[in-house]
Amino acid sequence: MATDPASASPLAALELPLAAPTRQTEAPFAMVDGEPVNEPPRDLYIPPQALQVFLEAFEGPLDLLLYLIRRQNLNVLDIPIAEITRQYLQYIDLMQELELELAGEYLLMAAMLAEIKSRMLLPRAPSAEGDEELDPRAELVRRLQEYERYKQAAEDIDKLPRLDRDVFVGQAELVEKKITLALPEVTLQEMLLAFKDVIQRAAMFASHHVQRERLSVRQRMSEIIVRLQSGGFMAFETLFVVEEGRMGVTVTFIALLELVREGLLEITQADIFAPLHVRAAVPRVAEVAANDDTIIAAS
Amino acid sequence: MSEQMVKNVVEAALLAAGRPLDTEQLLALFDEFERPALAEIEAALAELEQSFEGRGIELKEVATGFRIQVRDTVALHVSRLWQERPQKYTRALLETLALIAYRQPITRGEIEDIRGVQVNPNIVRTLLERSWVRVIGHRDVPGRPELLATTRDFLDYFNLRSLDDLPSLAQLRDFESLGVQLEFSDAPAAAPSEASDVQESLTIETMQMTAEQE
Amino acid sequence: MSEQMVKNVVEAALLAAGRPLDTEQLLALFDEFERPALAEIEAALAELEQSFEGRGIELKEVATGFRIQVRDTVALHVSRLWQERPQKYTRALLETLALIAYRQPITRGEIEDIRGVQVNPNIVRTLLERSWVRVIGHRDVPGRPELLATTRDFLDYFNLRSLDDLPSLAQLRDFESLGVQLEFSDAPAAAPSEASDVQESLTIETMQMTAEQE
Repeated sequence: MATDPASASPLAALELPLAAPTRQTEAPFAMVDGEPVNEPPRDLYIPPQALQVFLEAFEGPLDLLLYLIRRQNLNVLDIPIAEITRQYLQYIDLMQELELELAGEYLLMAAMLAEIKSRMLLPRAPSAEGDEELDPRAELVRRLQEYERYKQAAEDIDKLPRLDRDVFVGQAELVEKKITLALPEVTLQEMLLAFKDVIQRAAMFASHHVQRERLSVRQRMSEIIVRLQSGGFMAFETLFVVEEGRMGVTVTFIALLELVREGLLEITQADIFAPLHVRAAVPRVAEVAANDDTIIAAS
Repeated sequence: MSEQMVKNVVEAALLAAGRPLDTEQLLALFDEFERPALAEIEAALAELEQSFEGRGIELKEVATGFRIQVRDTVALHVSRLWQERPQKYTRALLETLALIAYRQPITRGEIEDIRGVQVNPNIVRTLLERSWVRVIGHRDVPGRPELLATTRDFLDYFNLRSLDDLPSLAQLRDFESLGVQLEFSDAPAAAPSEASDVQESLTIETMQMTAEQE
Repeated sequence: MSEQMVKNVVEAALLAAGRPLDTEQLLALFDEFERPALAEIEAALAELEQSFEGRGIELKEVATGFRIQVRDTVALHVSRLWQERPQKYTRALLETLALIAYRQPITRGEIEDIRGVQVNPNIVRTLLERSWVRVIGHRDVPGRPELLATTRDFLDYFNLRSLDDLPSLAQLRDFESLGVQLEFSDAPAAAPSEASDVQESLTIETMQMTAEQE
């Protein structure tokens, strides 16, 4: 954490006029112990606007304190509190003179520094439990340390390669978007639940054939209708596929019966014992009953 | 500056720009002391074009310069990046589909009779477009309404070998999740029967059909 | 689908998307019947990465997936495409962002405690608008202040795959090691010590000496 803030700080440019001469006059600050302390650079001329920008650049009292400490290469862990307090108050005064909007936190810090200073001057008696009293600066040091690590982290983040500053994403033109519509997905269960609902609503459970029939018959019915779509007659036997076995033949047979019953199919027989022929029902008022007679006779 | 470096800058710039760049703009990317000749830029472009061969992108010269674009061969796949999330089908559509599956061949009017409400023509159109349903003929009644049936695509989509793989109504009734005890006719509930049952089933069906015919 | 075709689709999609794509999104570009295995997508990505070697672009994995970006070797040249200087962010914003990134979830009040100043509401708003930060809940204390956390967009923007890739945070020395520091600060050639067990009396003595010196 002990990086020199001057090197990375966005203030770097501004620090020059203020800090460079400062280091000369305040050189004794680094030694502190017992040495008389020089005045801060009161006489140093800084253009008022630059000073204002400079002072405004502090991110609060902790930032200002850190600046004062770092400027003199002091260890955060061992702050000469009296001296730092004095410098801090000078900056506060300056800010007030320049009528900068001074956040209340700055004054709060001034009070805190004054309090620490006075406590440092008092002799400390060990408490009854034998616990040693904490250094009055401990809390301040903790806060300074804590703040400084995030100040550093902010600088680190600022240095990360950043999109559109250091990182450029490759892009190719998609001239013509060929948008296809994504079709909704359906699960079988969804459909079955829908079916259950509609059946319930229609109260059609009294209708036995829905309940009883094998769905392969329905499927076969559709298949037969498709085969007869051309409109002509087909020999009855050609609708059966022997390879399907007895089961298949039966399904086909039931499908044919059902188709006839629903008036979708005509079965004709030229003569008794002549071959049966099947065709799709033609658009006329079909004599359903007659057809049915035929087929029942045939079976 | 090396040929390779010129090519790298040109490629990266064309990809990063998000707009076409002409040779002048490409030249302006280089500092004066390192600036390649126009011919070198053109050579880099030519090489780039060649390096894209057989790949999903291509170099294209348009009015304002060169750009790298997605090749037609993969445009359809890439377009899916912008495909909207599919909406869900409505309850009405699912019911219609289920009725077509269980009661095919069936007309729209018959579906309406069962559902008790009109079937929106869009629903049937959607089902036809999805090729889950097709028109297999017309019922021979006034208006000659279309007969709807499910397709092989329907079976494939729901991973069914045949319609028989759909649960029977009896099974549906037994589904705990289906809740309400449904009322059935007094006929013995016939679960989808295996081959041995067919004979009996045939008899019963035939009898019922006959009975219904008046 | 051929390996080459998978690679072409992946490359073109990454370039066309304008945002990082993860493997799931890449897989979704393919129709079910042609969809490659995850391993094939990963192989295509690996090959792609290899094919970019020595060129001006690279494949980079960030928080939300993979993207193709300009290599830093040519970034300076490419950046000349844009006249405007990239936006700078204020220290206040960066410090706030750093606190949210390293200490998330964190409330505004907690940020203020550490920074020692009020957080300008505009800063939080800016961070939210850039979708670098989002509110992930409320702390269960009076006022129920919002808990702020960084997003994956934040990671993408800073070229990071996860929060672990953030620069490591400076160690905070606790009071005991702080004591060590004080002790050594008197000694010549003071070096930060990592010793943890220190006699407290020693520490206090040193402190008192320091106090007297003022």
